[in-house]
Amino acid sequence: MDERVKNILASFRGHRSEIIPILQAVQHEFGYLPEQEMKEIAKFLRVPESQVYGVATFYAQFYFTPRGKHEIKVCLGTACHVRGANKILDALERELGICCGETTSDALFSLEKVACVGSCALAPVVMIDDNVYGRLETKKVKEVLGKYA
Amino acid sequence: MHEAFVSLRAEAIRKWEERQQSTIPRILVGSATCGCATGALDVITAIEQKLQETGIKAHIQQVGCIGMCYAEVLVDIIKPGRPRISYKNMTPETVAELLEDYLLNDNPRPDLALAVIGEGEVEGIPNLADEPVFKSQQRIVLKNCGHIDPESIEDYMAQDGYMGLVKALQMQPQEIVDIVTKSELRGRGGAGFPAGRKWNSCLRAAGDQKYVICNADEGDPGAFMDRSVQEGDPHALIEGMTIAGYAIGASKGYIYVRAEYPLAVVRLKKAIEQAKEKNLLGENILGSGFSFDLEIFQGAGAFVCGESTALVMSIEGKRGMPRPLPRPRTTEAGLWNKPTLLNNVKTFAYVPQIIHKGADWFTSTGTEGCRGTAVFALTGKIKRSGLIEVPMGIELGKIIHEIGGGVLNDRKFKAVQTGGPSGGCLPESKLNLPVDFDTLVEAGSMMGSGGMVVLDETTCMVDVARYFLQFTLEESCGQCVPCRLGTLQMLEILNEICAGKGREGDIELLVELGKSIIASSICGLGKSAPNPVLSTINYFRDEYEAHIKDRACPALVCKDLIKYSIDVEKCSGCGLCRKNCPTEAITGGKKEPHVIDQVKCTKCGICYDVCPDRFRAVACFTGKEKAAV
Amino acid sequence: MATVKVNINGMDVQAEEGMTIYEVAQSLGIYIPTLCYHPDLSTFGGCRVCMVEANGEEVTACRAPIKDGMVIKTDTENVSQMRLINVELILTNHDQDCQSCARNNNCKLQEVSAFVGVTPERMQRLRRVITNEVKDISNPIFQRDFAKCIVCGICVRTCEEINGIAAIDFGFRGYKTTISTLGDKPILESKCESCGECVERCPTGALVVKGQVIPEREVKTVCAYCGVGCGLILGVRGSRVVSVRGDRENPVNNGHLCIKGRYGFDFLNHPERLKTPLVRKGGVLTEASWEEALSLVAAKIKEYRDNFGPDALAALASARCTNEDNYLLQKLFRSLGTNNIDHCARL
Amino acid sequence: MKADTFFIIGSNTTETHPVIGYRIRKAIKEGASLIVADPRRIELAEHADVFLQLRPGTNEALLNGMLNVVINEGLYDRDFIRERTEGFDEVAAAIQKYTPEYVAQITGVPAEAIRKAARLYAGAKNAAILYTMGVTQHTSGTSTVFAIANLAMATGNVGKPYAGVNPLRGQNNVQGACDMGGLPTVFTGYQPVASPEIRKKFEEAWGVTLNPDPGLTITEMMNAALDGRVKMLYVMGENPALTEANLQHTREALEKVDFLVVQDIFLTETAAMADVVLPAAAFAEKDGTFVNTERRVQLIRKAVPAPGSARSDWQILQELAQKIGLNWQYGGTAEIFAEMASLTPSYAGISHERLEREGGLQWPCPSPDHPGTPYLHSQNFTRGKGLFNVVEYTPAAEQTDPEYPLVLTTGRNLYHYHTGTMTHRSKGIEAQSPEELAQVSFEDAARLGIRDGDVVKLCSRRGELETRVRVTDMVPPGVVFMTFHHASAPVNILTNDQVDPVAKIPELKVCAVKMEKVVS
Repeated sequence: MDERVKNILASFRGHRSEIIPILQAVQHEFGYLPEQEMKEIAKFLRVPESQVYGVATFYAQFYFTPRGKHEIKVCLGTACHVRGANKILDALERELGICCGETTSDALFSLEKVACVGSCALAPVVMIDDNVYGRLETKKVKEVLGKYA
Repeated sequence: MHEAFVSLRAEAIRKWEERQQSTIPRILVGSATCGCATGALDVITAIEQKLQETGIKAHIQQVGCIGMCYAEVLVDIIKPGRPRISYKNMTPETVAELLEDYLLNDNPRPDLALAVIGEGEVEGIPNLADEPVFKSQQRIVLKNCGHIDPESIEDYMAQDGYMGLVKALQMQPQEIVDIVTKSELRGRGGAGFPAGRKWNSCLRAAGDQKYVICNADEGDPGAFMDRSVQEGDPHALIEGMTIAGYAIGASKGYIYVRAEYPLAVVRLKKAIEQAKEKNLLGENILGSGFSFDLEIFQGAGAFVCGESTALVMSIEGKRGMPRPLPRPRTTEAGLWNKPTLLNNVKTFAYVPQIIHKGADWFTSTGTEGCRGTAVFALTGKIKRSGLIEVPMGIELGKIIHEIGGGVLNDRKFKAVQTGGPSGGCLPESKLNLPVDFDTLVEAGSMMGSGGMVVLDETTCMVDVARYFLQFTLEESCGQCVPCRLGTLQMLEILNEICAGKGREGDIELLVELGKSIIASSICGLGKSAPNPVLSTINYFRDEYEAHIKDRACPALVCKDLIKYSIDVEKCSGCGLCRKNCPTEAITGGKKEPHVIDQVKCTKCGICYDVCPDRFRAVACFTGKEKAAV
Repeated sequence: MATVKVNINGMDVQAEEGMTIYEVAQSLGIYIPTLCYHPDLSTFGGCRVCMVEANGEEVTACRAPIKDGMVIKTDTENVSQMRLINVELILTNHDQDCQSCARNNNCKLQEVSAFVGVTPERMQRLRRVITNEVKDISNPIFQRDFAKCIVCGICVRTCEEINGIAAIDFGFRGYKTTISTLGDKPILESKCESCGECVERCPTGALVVKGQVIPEREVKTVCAYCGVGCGLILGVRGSRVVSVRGDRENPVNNGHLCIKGRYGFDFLNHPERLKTPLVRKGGVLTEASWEEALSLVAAKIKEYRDNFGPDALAALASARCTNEDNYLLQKLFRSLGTNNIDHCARL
Repeated sequence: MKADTFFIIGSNTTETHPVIGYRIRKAIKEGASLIVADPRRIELAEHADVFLQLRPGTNEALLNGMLNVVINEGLYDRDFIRERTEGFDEVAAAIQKYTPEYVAQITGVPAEAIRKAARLYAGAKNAAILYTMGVTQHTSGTSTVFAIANLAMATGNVGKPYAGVNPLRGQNNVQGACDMGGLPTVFTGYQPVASPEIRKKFEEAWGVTLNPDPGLTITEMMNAALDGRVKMLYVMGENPALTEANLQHTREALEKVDFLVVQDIFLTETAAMADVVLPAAAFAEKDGTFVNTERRVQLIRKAVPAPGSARSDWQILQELAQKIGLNWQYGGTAEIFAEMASLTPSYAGISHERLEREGGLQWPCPSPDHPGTPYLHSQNFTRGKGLFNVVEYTPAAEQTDPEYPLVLTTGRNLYHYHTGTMTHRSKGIEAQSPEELAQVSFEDAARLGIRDGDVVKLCSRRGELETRVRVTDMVPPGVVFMTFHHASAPVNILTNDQVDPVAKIPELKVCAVKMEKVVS
């Protein structure tokens, strides 16, 4: 077993209710949920493997393939939508050369949309890692990305 | 128990007073999520730098969101002997300028100021209480937000914090439940279910173990009230939940926080620690014999977990699929089949004040049947977007025009969307509606958790309906047919309508499907998913018809129904549009009129945006070549 | 169990407390359409097709317990409309080439569609949206066709509640909800034991046996594999066994079977089956008549017994033959004067 | 099944008895506890509350260790022991040396786990023990069964529903073959051939004179064949050329025997060696009865005709008997059954007609109005009082040494049945397990430079074979596991034919082997 998973599991009791926190911890460590690790979680919690995967795939937070170094989340909440979030998303797709949900070939950026980051008054909003960029315009997209290149 | 608390409180008040009497200036920076999003952290760095440079001594304090997001970054300065002045839209540059002018040279810079907060007058700066944005507001839940340091339990205690809990611990559980019942508090999660009834049923439910859960899984797009409370006044939530725990006989509580709210988690964790340290939470609270533990459960991104049974499933480590009826009430068999009290963040946050000040105090605000205040996240095409708290029963128009300052860019108001994906759109004719739980439902929308999105003439109502449907479709748990496939079917139809492929009879079909989905879905998510479609059909049927019959999008939003072209008369050949076009669809020589190749054009609208105002040569058309704006 | 009175479609009836509306209706022979209910499994309530009106409210018959005095209507206008739309919605997301489907005429979805009154005219108004076109043919015995899957979860519940394996679960959510293994891998790479319990219960053509042949008659018998002794019902077509299903009336297995019992029958028709006696001639096993073979054996037996005594003979009975076979074998050899009889009980 | 605790020892139930496996898993999901004792981390171990991964061949020690805890912690059922059993005190005294710590040294199972298992088992309301060949295929098999009985009796878990000691029979009609007198010492219903009265009954019914001396067991037959005492062997539906321990020896015996007759449905490895092969009908092609592991007699029915001129085994035997000069005139299986039942008290109340009408019946069923007996020993044990037997741990007959450092243990998998006569010829099943994959631990694989899927050579003191391996955490270091399903890797070439002195079962579960990678 991967030492990292071993350490994570050591801090839990093995109750089924811990499944989501464990998945979160493993994803935090690995950046996504590798299959082998999900199997270990299943064994640890004595939950069928299929159900670990069933839970993981239910929640939007979890990924099953490696992610880019920086995660770009384009908020498509209502306020952002009516204030042109789709244009921002289009611009990001053009700029990065990937579609929403994908990762750049240099593994620097992953691009995805989220339902709402709760910064509606600043719409349209984009989150890169933990930083929120409000009142974004298509023109500024390049500049914002530049900070992470 | 009293004595211990009395001295804690006295100490907190002493410190608070001391700070008010501070001999050096205090600088408060709004640094909740929205503040940070507009650069609050850069502003703080600039302040620190400036202070160091100039040698000015001052306290810098981060505070929660006061709700005036349109004015972020907000910096408040309290100079000894002066009132508190709030400055809007601060940048590292302007803040440096301000510090120099005000702190060194005593020029309060009315030009940068938003308002004076609290007592006192400064020439040229209005008092916030008199400002349209504020004068109709009444703050109960948000009273501490932006005023206290959310990371300081003493700040909270200095504002009567934990007085409600102390009082509650001296009462019988039934007495507390009776006060909540008498206050007529209705749950703020959306449906407005009477809180007292829920508490009572939980108190009466038999069970060795009971749970209190706070639903902080604020998933509605366009809503962030709960986040602001958690970030700006976390102790109010903790106190409310602890009172609830005592009242129903629970020893354990969970706060189910959205994964997307990292700052809220940090603040809550800190607040829980502090409360435990002061014995206001945890084992044998203030020697009363009552123990209550709180745990934070981070959601993992599923809107449907806002539904109570799905939320419970999620905590239990399962897929968040709501349990179909018939099933026992959550108050009787909730988490691990134990009696569970589940309320929204704001519902719990009201409780300490209701206990402290009494039921009558609460019922004195609001309307018959809907007591207290409503908190809205006012966003969209509105001048002053932000978080507002108003008494129940306030006129809808007043919120939009007085508090919100009207439609952005002075465009024409079209509709206001409330209740998020479960709600609906209300047209201008409804602006005189007194807003509360029941009136909104009657008008075909709902309060929901409090999102209020203003839409103007450039918003396509079919597109808005489609937007919400797309959202519920993706957030459906997938368990029941009407929600899983019905919303998909409705969306397919709307997509075709927006693409100009709508068919005769589609509107009736949407209504038929919508009604069946509402009637036969398992949970509230499915039962309300068609609302945005049905309410837009109800109030804006002509827009649907324009799409289907005329193949036109009057708001010029639906890409397949619009066309950009350049007016040869007006084009000066500046080349700006050509340079900015991402698909090289525009051609034309210098100083010659440019032309858009309609095949290459993706209708991104950049040419329209960049064409200088003095030319306005790019125009957008729809339908039978009808140009607009 | 207390008895309660309910009124179904205007008829006053008595039923046992604790029964669901569906169970009561079924006991009265009243058909309520459903797609996700299975009597062996816990209820799910997802198909929303068994809706009925009870005391003026629409409820799912499969989950709602009856209450004393309940007035139930199984065919109101509202109920019919909801059922119809929900079935239509399923059909928009379902491969509709029924003729080529292994489940044709044995399909719960067809049955329910006909009952609720789906018509081509109504279907034409709707848009076709197949959300999942994956076909998993990894298992040599059965295939999974997701274009026919209605996400009723019967297979998921079967695998967990009947077999206890839970090799599959719901995966993803919303319209992307599917039945998945860990990593959404082909079923053969999962913990699936190919017991076929899910295939047996699938209401549509989403799970079907490869190369299925429909039997013309059935014969009840007992499994010839392990010592559990499960009841089988063999499906016969012509003179071949073409299918096996579990005998639900047999208390040993209540209809449940494992991979061997359910799918391990085609050895019967294997070309290598012995069809004629063989006698070793010149070192080679050569086809012979029964008369020749048995005469030889009888002669040899008598020869050895007469020359070396009965204990020069020995026989192995069989843990796989019938009692009657074994009884005769030991009777034969004991009658010849030897107790040299044993079998592989120990292996 | 409503037992609240299952103790499964030496049984890979979910693979060998899958439908019972379903019920165990279901019971566990509904709250039952599970103790699993097995050298391998079998699937059920994943569901277990306590998993006792013991060294192969140490069952007795483990069971004694558990009984030690039960007795020394006062967890035994005083009333049951006083009223229903005898010999407890001797066992209680003898068990003293089997402390959990001592047993841990022998078995490799931590002492604490032994205590936990004992407390769980003894604390249950209804605890059922399930075992199969993992218990019996040892030179100490019989005494291990005694040890199991001691544990069950000490805790009062005998003679009531949902409890007891449940040996699961491996083949569909093992029980029936034994019941029918397919054993060297007994007639039907375990009536001893040595008893003059019994013999007299059968002599009168059959019209022959019967031999009073017990016959040979299969292992003894092979030895007798090798030394020329047995000249002629008649094999009905068995495949000893693949199933017997120390195959080389068996094959030599089969070669040696003068005249070999095999009656079967395929040309098995044994049939291929025969002088005469008689084609038999398979289960779906004939009538009769099977007896399952619960002693339930059930009817099987002919669904289709047998291929070619193949016939039911009983028909072949009847014709042969007639040719030998016996006047057998059975009109069908019901008649045969009736004759048998008339001579067998425990079957006396059963008939085809009744089975057809009522479904399966569990013997003893002494009269036509008797409902059958779902569980034994409810009032009394067969001998009156249940006898505790002192059991001492004896190591397996063959131990590892520097030359043969690994323990080979054998068993089955889910997909195949026995030597695969039927399952290898079922397409869908064969495709799931087409070849032997000997299970090797990660540690041993690493030490020997073996990777998953490699081919290795395994040698024991008796023979050698080549097989592909699966590297897995199912087996602990030092243990190799193989099935006996695949003729291409016939594991019994390696196994030890030392037998249990009482039951005469060979020690298929333990032998010493060495392993090396085959470089292709």
